[in-house]
Amino acid sequence: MQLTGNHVVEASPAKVWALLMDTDTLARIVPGVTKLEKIDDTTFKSTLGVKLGPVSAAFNGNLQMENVMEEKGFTLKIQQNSKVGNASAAIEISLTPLEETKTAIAFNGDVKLSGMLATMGQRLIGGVANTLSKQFFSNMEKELLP
Amino acid sequence: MSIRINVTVNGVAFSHEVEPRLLLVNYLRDVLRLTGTHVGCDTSSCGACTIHVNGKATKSCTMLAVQADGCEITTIEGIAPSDDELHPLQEGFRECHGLQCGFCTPGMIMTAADILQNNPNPSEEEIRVGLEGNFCRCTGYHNIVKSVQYAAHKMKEVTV
Amino acid sequence: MSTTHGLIGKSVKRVEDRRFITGHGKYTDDIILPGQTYASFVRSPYAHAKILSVDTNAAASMPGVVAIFTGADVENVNGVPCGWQVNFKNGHHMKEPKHPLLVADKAKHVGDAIAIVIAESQAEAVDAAEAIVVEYEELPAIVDASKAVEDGAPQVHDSAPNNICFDWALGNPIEEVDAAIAASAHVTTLDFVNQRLVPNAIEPRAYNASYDQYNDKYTLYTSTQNPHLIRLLMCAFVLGIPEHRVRVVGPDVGGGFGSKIFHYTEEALLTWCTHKLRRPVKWTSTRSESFLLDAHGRDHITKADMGFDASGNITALRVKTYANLGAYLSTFASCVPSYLHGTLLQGLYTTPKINIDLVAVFTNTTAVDAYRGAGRPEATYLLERLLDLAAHEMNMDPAELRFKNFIPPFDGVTQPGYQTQVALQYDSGNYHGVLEKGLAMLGYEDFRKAQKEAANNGKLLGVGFSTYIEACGIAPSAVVGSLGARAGLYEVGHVRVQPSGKISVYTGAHSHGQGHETTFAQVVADKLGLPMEDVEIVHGDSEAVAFGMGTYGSRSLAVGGSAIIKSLEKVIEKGKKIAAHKFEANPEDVDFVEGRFVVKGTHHSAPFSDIALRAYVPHHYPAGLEPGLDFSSFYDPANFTYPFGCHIAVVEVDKETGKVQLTRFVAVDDVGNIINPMIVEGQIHGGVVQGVGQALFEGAEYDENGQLTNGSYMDYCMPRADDFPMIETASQVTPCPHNPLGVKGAGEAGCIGSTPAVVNAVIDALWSGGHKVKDIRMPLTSERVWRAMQQ
Amino acid sequence: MIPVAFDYQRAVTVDEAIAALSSGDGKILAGGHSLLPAMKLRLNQPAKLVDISKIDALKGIKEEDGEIVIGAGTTHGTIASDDLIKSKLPFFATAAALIGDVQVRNHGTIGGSLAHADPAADWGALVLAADAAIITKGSSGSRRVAAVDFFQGLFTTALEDGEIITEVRIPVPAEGTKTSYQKFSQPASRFAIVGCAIMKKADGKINIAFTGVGEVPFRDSAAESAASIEAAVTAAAEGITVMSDHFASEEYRKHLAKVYLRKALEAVA
Repeated sequence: MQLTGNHVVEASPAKVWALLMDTDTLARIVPGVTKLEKIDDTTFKSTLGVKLGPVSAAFNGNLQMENVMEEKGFTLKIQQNSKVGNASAAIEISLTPLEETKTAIAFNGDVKLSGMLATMGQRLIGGVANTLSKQFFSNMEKELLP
Repeated sequence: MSIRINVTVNGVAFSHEVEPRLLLVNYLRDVLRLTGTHVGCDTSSCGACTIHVNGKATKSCTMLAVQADGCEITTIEGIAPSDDELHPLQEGFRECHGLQCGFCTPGMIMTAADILQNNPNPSEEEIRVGLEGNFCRCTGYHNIVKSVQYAAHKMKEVTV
Repeated sequence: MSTTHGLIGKSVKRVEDRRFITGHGKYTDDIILPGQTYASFVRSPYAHAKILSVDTNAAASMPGVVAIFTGADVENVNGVPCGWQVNFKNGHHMKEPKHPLLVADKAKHVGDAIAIVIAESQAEAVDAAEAIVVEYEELPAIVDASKAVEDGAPQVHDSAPNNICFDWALGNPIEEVDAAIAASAHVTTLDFVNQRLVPNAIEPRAYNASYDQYNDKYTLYTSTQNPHLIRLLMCAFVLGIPEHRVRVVGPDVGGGFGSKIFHYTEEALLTWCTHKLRRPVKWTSTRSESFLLDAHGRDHITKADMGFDASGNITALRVKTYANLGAYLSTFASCVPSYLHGTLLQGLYTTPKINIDLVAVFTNTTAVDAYRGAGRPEATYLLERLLDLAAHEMNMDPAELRFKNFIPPFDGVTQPGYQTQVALQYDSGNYHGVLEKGLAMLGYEDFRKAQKEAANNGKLLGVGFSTYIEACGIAPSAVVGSLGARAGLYEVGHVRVQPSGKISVYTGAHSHGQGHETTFAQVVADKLGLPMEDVEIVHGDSEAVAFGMGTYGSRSLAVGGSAIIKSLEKVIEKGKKIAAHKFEANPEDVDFVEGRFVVKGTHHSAPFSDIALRAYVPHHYPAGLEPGLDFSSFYDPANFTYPFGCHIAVVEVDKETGKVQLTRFVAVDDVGNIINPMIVEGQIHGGVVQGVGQALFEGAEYDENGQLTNGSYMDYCMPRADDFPMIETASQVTPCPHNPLGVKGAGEAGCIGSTPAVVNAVIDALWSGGHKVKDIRMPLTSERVWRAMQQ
Repeated sequence: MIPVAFDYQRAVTVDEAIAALSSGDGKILAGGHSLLPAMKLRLNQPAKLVDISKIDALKGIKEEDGEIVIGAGTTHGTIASDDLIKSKLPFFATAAALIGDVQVRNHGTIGGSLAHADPAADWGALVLAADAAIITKGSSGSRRVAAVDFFQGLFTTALEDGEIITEVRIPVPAEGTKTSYQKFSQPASRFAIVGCAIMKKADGKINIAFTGVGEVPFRDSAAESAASIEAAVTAAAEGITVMSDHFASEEYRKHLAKVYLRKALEAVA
């Protein structure tokens, strides 16, 4: 499934970038993260709990950043496994400065589900992705509040 | 953790310790060995597991055995008035060739009994809509509808 | 009910019903054996993935776990075999990659089994299976058969380059067909998909295997359509167990529709496990697993061209098809798109030139095999869609176009059978008859008037036709052998007359809804002039029935029934000898009339029961006369049988939403002689609804990663009671000239004829509203129909 | 299929249920028709179920203080055949009869459905169109949440952890009020692809609500304020994120929303 979106936050690219590069903050803003452990500069081990409607599942896996371009963007590779199926994604995230204190964050990528998640989740996957990305940005905005 | 339940099934009282996760259908099939109630799916869609709980058609795969505590249950094995007689629906299904492989049949009969209980005079359309929660892959439903019509007619005769 | 005569042709109520309507049927999952254990599987969530590791440690120590086996444990066990060999055009054998009982290295479709957990209870087995950790490396998957053959596509099996299992052609030389198409006044071309279906018998597959070590004896209860065939395949080809050590029982089986013909890995694996564990092992598929594992049906991508001369006579048919076989070669997968499909492309028409070019392809999807109709629905769909579309394009009446092209009537007795361009010789047929009858039942002229009126009022009504033929009664062993079948396709009928004159009949056919216990008893009782109550039909147990080939391809009565007739004839012949001895007459002077042995021209006669008793009390027998009245026969048919018919659908299409409502369905079927009209009608009803299911509701949807995205009843749309009107059926009888009952088979007819009729009706409705649409992809969901109207 | 093992506690009163929920990872079991299938597929693995299906106080339909009060534990089947509902809120009866099948309607409850908040469930559109309030209760007492504030996102409601729905309260419609519920069903699950609920008040003001269309059931204020049926249809479902699946793409779903709005408007015209 294609995941595309755009969001404007009230912060400079530098501030947004710093936030995205900070493990502790990231752990707070990525929806459902219960554990995020930095393995190296670009790799994290993660545990997520997703609770949404019929599904309540624990995911384990990796988050990895590729093509990192300071304050401009990166590709986020996600591999998350659970008992009811796995999710993987490659999402390009790019930051564009709008004004001094505004940044447009665009994301574009592909999400793949497997197993029971793929079988049972097809009607909901779009909505779930939307909901999770909304939560992500709303959490980010909370972090950015002075 | 096990929980004691008391249920009446086909007029007989039972008392068992069951795990909370035990589905009612598995209680009936595996504990009481009433295997006429079948499992055809895992999404509460096909209706093969339909029984009556306190007189109402119920998908027994979507109810825990612990939820049935204190309930009156009727299964296909207990719907006829006696061992030597048939319920008008059972008779209807045989007379009208309302079954082929027989796997969906118990659920069909139990659902149809609920339909007729609430509407002794159903139209063809009402029967068809009433059976929307029961799948049959063999009969094309044509003769099932006729079987229910047969039973409706028969039950009216009996009450008159 | 003690009718003794004229049982043939009577709608006798079914004798098997009593156990089913009271909840006392005995299906495999109903059986619990002493010491029972339960199995659960770890299955690949990926369509294509390397298995890097399988960690069973945590699971092994969980409560109730008896054993865990993985692919490594069965590496030296054979895979399940394919029963039909098809060769490449160049003569090479088709590719037959191993279908292992558990995969060790690479998963090739979602649901491929990685490990089996056996535990004391089902819940414990499921809990432990969930605790097994498998590490995968996901590989790119291929789903689409026409893309799978392209260079660079992901490879399902290393041994099958470009994912090709085999390529194959049949019919007239392609140059001749190309030339005939090129010379045609009109060519109708259709690019279409005959989509993949999930069989969905309501009883999920179930197996219970046990081993008695003290007698070295296995028993396998299996939800199968053919217990003997499973025993043969499993013993001889997979496990290497002597067949006499294995009893296979197919008890009551909750529908098959083809999906329970095949030898599945779980049957062999459970049998292997029970030997290891010395305890019975049971597994019942969940519906979610059924969606991923039960062999699917259809899945063809086709381009077809049909040429016509200026007056509408068909000049040629050219077909190019990619058949998706899924990840593994299932038991009969290879013959379905080839010999059960290509050979039916003559249809009912005199088409002089036909060629089919087929490529059978592996993909990372569930295996595809015979599903009600098996190849013949695909052929019928192709022909009947082309015919109706051609009629629209040439502005001709679709019924007229068919009449113009029908093969003239022939009875196969005084007139020869009809030799097609695609290998078969039809036995007997009267194709005009069924269409005439169908048109009369429909009230064709009135319908066309109503349709016009409706169109003027902004309503879209449509009628669709389908005149089909199928090849049933599978089949002459010599013929199928020459086409690559690895088994004979005869049937066994054993008649045991008990001393009291009661009859036990053992048939190798298996009933899973078809009503053999009734129909076969009718045949036997009628032939012997006995009440039906005196006859029992035994089937489904390899220990009781000497041998058998099972039920599929609408063959039970045509082949299995004929085998019983052969044995009954032997019984009567022997009975005459015994009667002759009793009356001191010549055997040639004894007749068997209405259940009595009669000495011609005398008043001497004895009822069947008297002779039966004498057969077992052989006092004062002459030399050479053996006691007993017990005969077995193998019947190998002389030809396939060829049922045919005419199906007509009437639909209303909602202009605003595209929703299709089937308002009428007329089915006129000619299945030869009819033993029990009630049962035949029931078969037609069920088949029609299944076929309409394909047209309007059903279809497996895979995403590009090989995930089945509608693998549950919440998304895979099953036909339901309120989707249908009453079905209007009628029959025509053109007896089969080459089997003793004159029967042709009725199990698949409904499913073969109905699908194109409904699609044609929707297309017709759209044309009536000015939407000149060639094709809408099945199933015809509301959105697809609505989109077609937006163009 | 077998759920993961869990603890089970049956509550006989609402307070008992709330107390049971306050400890541990508990979920409420009402009719069970949303939760149990997910648990059987192991998509959901709660540690504890609190069974509220035997709480009599949650059942029944009555008129009280100018409101129709539907207990959260009332089944769809009861609502479909209730005389008060049929006379005062006929579209509730229509909608209830279209949920699931006979067996599901015998057990599934309005409260369970609302709490689950499936974006394609029927009740969302109904409670929105009827200006209903959802009454919840938790350890800190009762709350009255207007339907428009109840649905907050995909499967997300104003219900807080430890709270249960006790009642749905609908102002008794004035004489002359007309209602309609028009549904286009997903053919397999028979959930709504589009469900359009309309309440036309005696003064002519129209409430329009949709379910199945977006990620959340919603009141369509643009359509409500339109001057004509035509204008309402044109405005309907514009500017919202429309769902898409293999039964109905975004474009087709939006089209259906308009078609079904027209049907509903014509029904109350």
